[in-house]
Amino acid sequence: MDLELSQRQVEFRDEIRTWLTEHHPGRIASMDTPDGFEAHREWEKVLFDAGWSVPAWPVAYGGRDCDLIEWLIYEEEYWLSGVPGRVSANGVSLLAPTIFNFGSRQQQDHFLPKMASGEHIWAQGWSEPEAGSDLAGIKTKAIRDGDDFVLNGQKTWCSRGAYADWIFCIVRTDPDAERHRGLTYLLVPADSPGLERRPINRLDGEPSFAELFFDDCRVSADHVLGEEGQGWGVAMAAAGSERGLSLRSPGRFMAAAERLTELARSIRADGSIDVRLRDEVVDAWIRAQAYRWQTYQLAAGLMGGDEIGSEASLGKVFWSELDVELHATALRLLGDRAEIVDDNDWLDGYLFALSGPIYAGTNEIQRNIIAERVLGLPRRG
Amino acid sequence: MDLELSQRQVEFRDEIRTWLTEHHPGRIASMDTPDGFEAHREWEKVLFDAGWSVPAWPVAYGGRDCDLIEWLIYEEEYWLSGVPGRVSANGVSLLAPTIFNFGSRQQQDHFLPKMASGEHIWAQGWSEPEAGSDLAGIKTKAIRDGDDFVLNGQKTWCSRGAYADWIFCIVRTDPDAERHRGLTYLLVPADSPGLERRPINRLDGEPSFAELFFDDCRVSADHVLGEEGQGWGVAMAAAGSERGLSLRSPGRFMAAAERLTELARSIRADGSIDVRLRDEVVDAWIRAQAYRWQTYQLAAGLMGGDEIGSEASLGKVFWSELDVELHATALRLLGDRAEIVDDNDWLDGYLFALSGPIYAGTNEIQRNIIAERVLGLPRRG
Amino acid sequence: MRFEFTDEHDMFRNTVRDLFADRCPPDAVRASWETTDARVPDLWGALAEIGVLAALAPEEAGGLGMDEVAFVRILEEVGYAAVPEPLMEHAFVAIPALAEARSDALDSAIAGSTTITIDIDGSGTVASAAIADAIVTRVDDGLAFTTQYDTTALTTIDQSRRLAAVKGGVTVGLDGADAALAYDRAVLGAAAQCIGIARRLLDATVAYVGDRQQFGKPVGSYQAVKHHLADVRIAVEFAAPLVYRAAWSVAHPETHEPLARARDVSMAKAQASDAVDLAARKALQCHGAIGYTFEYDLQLWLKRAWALSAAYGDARRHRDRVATAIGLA
Amino acid sequence: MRFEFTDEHDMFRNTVRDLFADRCPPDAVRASWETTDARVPDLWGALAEIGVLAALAPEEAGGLGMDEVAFVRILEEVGYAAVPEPLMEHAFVAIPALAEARSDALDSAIAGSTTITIDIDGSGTVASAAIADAIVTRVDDGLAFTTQYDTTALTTIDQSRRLAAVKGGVTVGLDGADAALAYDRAVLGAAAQCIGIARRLLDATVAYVGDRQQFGKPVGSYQAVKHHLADVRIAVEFAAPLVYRAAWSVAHPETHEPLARARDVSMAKAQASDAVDLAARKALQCHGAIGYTFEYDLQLWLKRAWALSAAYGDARRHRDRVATAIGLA
Repeated sequence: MDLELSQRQVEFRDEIRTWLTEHHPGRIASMDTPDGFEAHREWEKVLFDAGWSVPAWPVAYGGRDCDLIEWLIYEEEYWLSGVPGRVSANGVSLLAPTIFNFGSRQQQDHFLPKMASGEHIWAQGWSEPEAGSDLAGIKTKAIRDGDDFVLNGQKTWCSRGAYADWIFCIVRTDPDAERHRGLTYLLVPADSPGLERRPINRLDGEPSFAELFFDDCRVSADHVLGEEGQGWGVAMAAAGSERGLSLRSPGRFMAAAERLTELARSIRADGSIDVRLRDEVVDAWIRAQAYRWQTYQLAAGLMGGDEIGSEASLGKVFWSELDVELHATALRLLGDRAEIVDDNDWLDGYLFALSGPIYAGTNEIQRNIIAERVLGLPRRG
Repeated sequence: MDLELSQRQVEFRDEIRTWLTEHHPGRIASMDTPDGFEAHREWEKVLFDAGWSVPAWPVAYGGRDCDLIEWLIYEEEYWLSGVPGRVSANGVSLLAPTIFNFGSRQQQDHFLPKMASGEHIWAQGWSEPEAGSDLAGIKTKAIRDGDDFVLNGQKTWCSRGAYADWIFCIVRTDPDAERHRGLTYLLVPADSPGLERRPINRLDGEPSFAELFFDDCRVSADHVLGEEGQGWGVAMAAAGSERGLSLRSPGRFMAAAERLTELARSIRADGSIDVRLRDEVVDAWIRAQAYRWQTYQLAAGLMGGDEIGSEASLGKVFWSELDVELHATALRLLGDRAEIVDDNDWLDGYLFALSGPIYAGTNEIQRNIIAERVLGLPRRG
Repeated sequence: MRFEFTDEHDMFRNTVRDLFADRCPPDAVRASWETTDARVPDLWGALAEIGVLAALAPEEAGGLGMDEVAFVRILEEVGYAAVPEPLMEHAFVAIPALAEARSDALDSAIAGSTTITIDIDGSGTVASAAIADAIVTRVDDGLAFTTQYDTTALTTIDQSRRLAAVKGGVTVGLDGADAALAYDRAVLGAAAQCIGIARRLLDATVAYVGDRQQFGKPVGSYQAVKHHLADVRIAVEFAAPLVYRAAWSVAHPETHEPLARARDVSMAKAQASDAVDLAARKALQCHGAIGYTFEYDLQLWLKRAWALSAAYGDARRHRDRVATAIGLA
Repeated sequence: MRFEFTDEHDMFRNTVRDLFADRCPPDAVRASWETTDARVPDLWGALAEIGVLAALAPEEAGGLGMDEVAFVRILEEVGYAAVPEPLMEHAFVAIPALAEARSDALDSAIAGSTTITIDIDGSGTVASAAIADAIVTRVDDGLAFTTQYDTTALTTIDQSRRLAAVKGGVTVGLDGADAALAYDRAVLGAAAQCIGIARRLLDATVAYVGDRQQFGKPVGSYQAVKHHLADVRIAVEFAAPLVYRAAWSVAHPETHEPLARARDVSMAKAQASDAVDLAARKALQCHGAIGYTFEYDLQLWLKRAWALSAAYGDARRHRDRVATAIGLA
């Protein structure tokens, strides 16, 4: 047990901290607007050129070969600095681990550097209107025709889908197979003929998602990730990382808790903070710390050879509900100002947080997983 | 709509209020001790002699023919006065409505006056070790033999069962019938040969329940309530009243909320009440009021001919969870003193309250009922 | 003592419910978001016509002399339909204040030829200010009547609130109007709307989860979903009677001193705010992703829930008022 | 940075776990309730023998010089087994204080020939006072050592706490002992026990609901029960690392100022108290009536949960300490 940063880790932290301070681009437009999307892509390039876009990747693909602890330190510094969010998150967090695990050498060499540099921004095309948390219900068909697959069907809730360059999809290549069988993991260029994208506006009217309509859309069979028909297994490996470490690093919540604390301090300066709200702020701050230390413990296990399995569901429930409550507390602190949209990052953050208990498997499903696979309760009566 | 007491209601309220003040017996021992049980029986007699033990019953059986509103007023005054609790509650609240509905004239004439006067204190013998909330799983057998039934089996969680005079049971008179069929509602003298009672101690060591062991115990067939084999329907009618108005009148929670408020005021006098705890106190006080007014609304509906059905589950969840939280707040207010048992009515009340979300159908089952029968959600997927 | 609505209460409520269903469907609510000064077509006049605007005005002033108990059920319907007009402000707060002050402005308000909103704490941030002709404003310990003011629209999460910053204007005092009573009316009116919003969120969610399939079964057949919605049903069940009871207190000053009235009104708002907060949270969770979209109508009630739960004091603030009333603060 | 226990940590913990399973089963805990001055047979000596009592004493004083990180996992086992002996008070608080003060009483405490409890706030209400030989007591800003005192037993809900009112006695100062540190140690020790209690409540409940049938299915197959227990698992999962992290802070004064240490310790207790409260509530609800009885062992942990969740400051009080540390109070 050693809970101090090593000399090398301190140097690493100082390096990224200094770099972020010096290169902070200031506030840029929302990544859910056309201009903001491109501004965020620019920021990805700035990060990439300095070797800070994917520090945990091998040097050959633009990374720094950071270990998990360094990556956690990087994330803490990244979010605390207040630089823009990562428009590349879907690709880097969800797709990249799958490419590293299942991609051919050619696929790795082609896709990973372009993902790291922001040349390819990826969106996720898994959900369908009739298959939300239940991925095995996927119906979008991809029928082999020569060197291509021909896609027909519909995807929805495709984050960043309105402006992304590529989409990683799960499609049904064997229409006769049921449920988990006959699925294939396929990488689809967003400008493919026969693919129509229609933005879905979030509660606040911003197009955070898209629907995808495939109408005889041809995609090269070279873009299958893993084996044809093995899409379920390939996807589930990534679902593990979606629920686990890679998508929601503690740095994000530590930074949010810090900002919440600052908000409370600024209200205290007026002499009017309510003890009940102060208590909520402190609780959020403590829970962010709890998430941090649980993650460091998890990371040590992973570095020692443990695998992250159903335990990932514990973190998913914890961070997603912390995120909602943290932002709800901020809105209560803001009082009458909470409902006013202009320059209200907390309201924006609240709307974003509300999706946390829903996506990547609802928290109801996560609790089932915890009960059945972590605690060993009977599956079904 | 008229939310003021009428002149007659005011007079009624003043009459019971005055009587309770004048006849308050002071603190008597717990009804879960032998002496306390008899002291509570004495109190029942005092109430009965003044016509205040069962005011909602017909005059012929010792009541006053009160309507529902008068009964609610009576209950408010009863609990606010701080006189002892009702050792007769199981009989008066759960069994009596069943006797009025299903009992023969002879049964009514025999049992009701003795119940009203405290000569017969009743206990409930429904649950079995393998049938808690699932009454249809009852296994205790009662086989007809001449004018008697011969009982074999085991009952448990029999409240007041250690000292009661009579027990109202549900038994299986047709061993070949399954689940809800073949059950019979039977009244059993507690001193029947072949019936052994064994106290079950509550968390705090008091014998609040008993187990009953029937070993060829003979009970006269005259004591069947309703028809042989119709016990399920007879019992369910009473289960409705258990969940509904008769068992948990608002007066009880209003009185508890008043005492909680007094406790908080006494702490405030020290100048040290925590705003968070004050908030909990106020919330409990408001919820007691909400329960009160919802009950007055329900009562008006019942007096206008409505029936109380699955909606009773709404109240069961509400009062039982209010009761737990109200007492937990009191313990938090007491701070370091909370864990000390001596003269700590709040700790005693907390232990009692904890059983609320469990008995008379767990709150999980109540929520199923609300979802399926009140909201109309699909029974089972 | 009889906690029961009369048949007339029910008929009046049903008439208004039908009117809203007809004239103020979700599309009309959406349309109101497009501008800060458009009205829902034909609605205000129709409300005047069936006597809703005049309901609380005294009969001698041309009103119906109806009581608050009847009117809070109308305001539930305002919440249920997410009506983007200041009916509560106009008919439940402003008109009684104008009547108390024997204001000349009363007649046109009753007739519906004007629309009056309220600035109940004198903050200058006023709902529906741009579509209104006048504002009943808190000034010191009393109320005043403000016209010819300037507005700057504020973008709020619930755009049907049409919040605006108000400046300038011509202000005359409303002598005789009770500012504390006006505040309590606004709080009670918001509570009643919260109940209606919560009922709508619940109804919409029950319908959705009964239909939507996941893993081969209706979402509503899962126990977790059932329990979420049972909790909402319970919250509404026990908040609504407090709203009716508070309305009775407001309607009967002869038996309810201002402190008792404030206690009853604040109890209602505290529970109604908590109920609608829970309803919003559970409705979104049970809908899943679709509830999170702009195109789906659920958002109309979600945003209204967030706004009205906090407006005119959130649950915490009203528990504080109760604390004062019961000797704990 | 490596958040990982060593093999030695695990071995030591397992040795103690086995000892408790052997010498302190539920029957021994029950037996301790019968009197206020009996000991669990053979336990204290065995703890001395395997070095648990001496664990935190410096090596030059005959101790093992072990650190707090290792010892909080022992204290988790104390909670898991509901051990009714003042091991935390003696070995985790008193011995380090005696060592700091270079007290003559240290040797016999390490050897286990005495038992020392603590009165961390000088209140005079002391756990295990009747079975102890001495008390490390808060006096003004420092600590003192009290012997030959009188006790009056108090009946508490968790009778294995053996609380007593203490009067009189001979008191000598413990110069050099850090009273603030001793307080933080007691808080951390209580937090660690809360984690162990919560784990035991969860394990017992998972076992029960997997077995118990209702309506023809195991109770544990119902989604509502699953979600109750998943919530407990989550609470424990995220509270435990804060306990280990706080132990590290206590063990490393060179990098942790008293304010940072207090913050870390209070974070741990706040979350551990909340976790064990939740575990107790859900354990009882999922057991149903049987959990509510004296004869069934669950009550041993329920009562300990209630007592230790509040002892040495409840969650609210410790969030207040964190508020101070992060500039909010």
